[in-house]
Amino acid sequence: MDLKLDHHTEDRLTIVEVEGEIDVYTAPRLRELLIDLVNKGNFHLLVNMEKVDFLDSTGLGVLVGGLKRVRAHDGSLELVCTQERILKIFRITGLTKVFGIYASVEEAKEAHGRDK
Amino acid sequence: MDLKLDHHTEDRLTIVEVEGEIDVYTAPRLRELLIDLVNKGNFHLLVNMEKVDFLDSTGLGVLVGGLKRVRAHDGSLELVCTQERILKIFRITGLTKVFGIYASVEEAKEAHGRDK
Amino acid sequence: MATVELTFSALPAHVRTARLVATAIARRTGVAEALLDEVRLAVGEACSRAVEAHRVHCPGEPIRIELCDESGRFEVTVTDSAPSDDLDQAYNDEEGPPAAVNGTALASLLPADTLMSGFGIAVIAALADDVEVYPSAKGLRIRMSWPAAATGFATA
Amino acid sequence: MATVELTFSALPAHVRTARLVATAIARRTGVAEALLDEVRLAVGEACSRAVEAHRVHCPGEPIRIELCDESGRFEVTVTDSAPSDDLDQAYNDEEGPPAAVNGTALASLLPADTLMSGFGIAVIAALADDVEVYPSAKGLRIRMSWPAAATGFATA
Ligand SMILES: Nc1ncnc2c1ncn2[C@@H]1O[C@H](COP(=O)(O)OP(=O)(O)O)[C@@H](O)[C@H]1O
Ligand SMILES: Nc1ncnc2c1ncn2[C@@H]1O[C@H](COP(=O)(O)OP(=O)(O)O)[C@@H](O)[C@H]1O
Repeated sequence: MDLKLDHHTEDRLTIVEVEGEIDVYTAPRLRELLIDLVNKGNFHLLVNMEKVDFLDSTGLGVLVGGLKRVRAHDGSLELVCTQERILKIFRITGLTKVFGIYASVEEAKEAHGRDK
Repeated sequence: MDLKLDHHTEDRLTIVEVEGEIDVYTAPRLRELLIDLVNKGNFHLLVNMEKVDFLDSTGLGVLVGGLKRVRAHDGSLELVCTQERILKIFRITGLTKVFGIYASVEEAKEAHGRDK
Repeated sequence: MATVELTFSALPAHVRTARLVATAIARRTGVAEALLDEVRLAVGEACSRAVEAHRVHCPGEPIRIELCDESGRFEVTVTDSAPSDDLDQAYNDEEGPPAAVNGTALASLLPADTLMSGFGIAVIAALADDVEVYPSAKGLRIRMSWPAAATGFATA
Repeated sequence: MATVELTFSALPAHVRTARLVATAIARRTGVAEALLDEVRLAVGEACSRAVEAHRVHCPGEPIRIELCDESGRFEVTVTDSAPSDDLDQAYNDEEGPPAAVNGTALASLLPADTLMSGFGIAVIAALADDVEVYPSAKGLRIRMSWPAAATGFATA
């Protein structure tokens, strides 16, 4: 139930794997990671939410914060998520319109490839 | 985590299958069952504790109460238990000396057969 | 008549405890399984909001959450002690409250990273079956409720 | 400094809530996995005892449990409001306290089915790393503690 974070870069796209609960308790760690990635010049981020059990508005805040940071560098922050309980939170808050949300890492990579 | 109770009689021995947590909340149901069995003339009881996740002193009280009832009819109340966390509670309270405790239903049935 | 009351200091870890308790009691009270996720999230939002507000304004004060079942409803009340005026102030220090949600323009309207309180309330409003918010000079009280089994706690 | 406090009415179901909270917080506070079973059982015993005592003497009064981490220990205090004298009285009404545990003679010494309070205290004493019992005219307070991680709650 704690947060596990992992990331790797494939062809200019940095995939961030998130597992566990993103809430007021763990969100600071995700924020640090996103800031760190951007500071190191990774401006195209794909956050895989498939193993996220719980997401609250603090977690949303961190994702939005990350989005703002990469946009300042003409970058992107997109999500992989098919879980209804998590999608619901993006829908409630209107954030489905703000984030690109894909059904799988592959789908996101393809879309990203086309954009380049 | 709630309590599931089941029982059947094989050759004068009534086997009570208990699953879940025996605590202050659920113990009354086990007590009722034991009283009911004794009232219906089942004086040799074997309580299978292998699927019990949690046992507290209220649960011990119910088992001791059952033992007193069957003894009033020259009966027996014995237990099947191999779980260390449950055995520990019998040990702490000195009740390992009060109850016959077996490693399996088969072992208990054999011992019971010899006693007859 | 609150049958369970939890008081905790303003630490993020305790929000998890509050979620855990609320979900467990909701289940026991007979709230439908399908609604338990909503209870967990809404209660978490209300408590996170309270913790963030306390950390800014009164880190030493405890936050209170009351849980009760009353005539077939599971009711949760979260009470904080952070003055509401200051909370508005905190918004102004950032980039204004994220009230209007309109598409891609949103991101720029949002407060930096933290204090998603406006979102929190939106989430609660969307998830709780019934919500009432009572702002006062002494703090905010959020009362939420969901349908539960008529018998509730008393069932043994 | 209690960092979490739970107050609940004298219902058996709430003992489960108390166990759940104590175990969750013990885990978070860094109590060793091997000790969590003991925390769950000891806290459950203390709360069951309090619930039984309240049901006999003061069913309307709430029971309080405080959980805190202080200098590397996880400490739990359960406070009831049932007068201790009456509790002795309750024993006398049954078959005397089950204090002496000596083999097969035990069963006949035990109170009928309920009020295994003497056992409860024995279990707590055996399981908690450190226990103190404070009887008073106003009720009983049981304080138990276990070793925890030095950093405790504050770690994020
Ligand atoms: N609905 C509930 N209300 C209060 N306590 C509960 C509830 N469900 C479980 N518990 C308690 O929490 C502890 C852990 O139970 P567990 O079976 O692990 O719960 P879960 O169903 O969440 O996995 C147990 O001691 C149990 O009695
Ligand atoms: N140690 C803890 N302290 C407080 N809350 C916890 C703790 N562990 C889990 N929780 C919270 O309880 C809820 C259920 O968590 P879960 O992962 O099901 O716990 P468990 O490990 O008992 O299965 C989650 O919202 C989680 O944040």
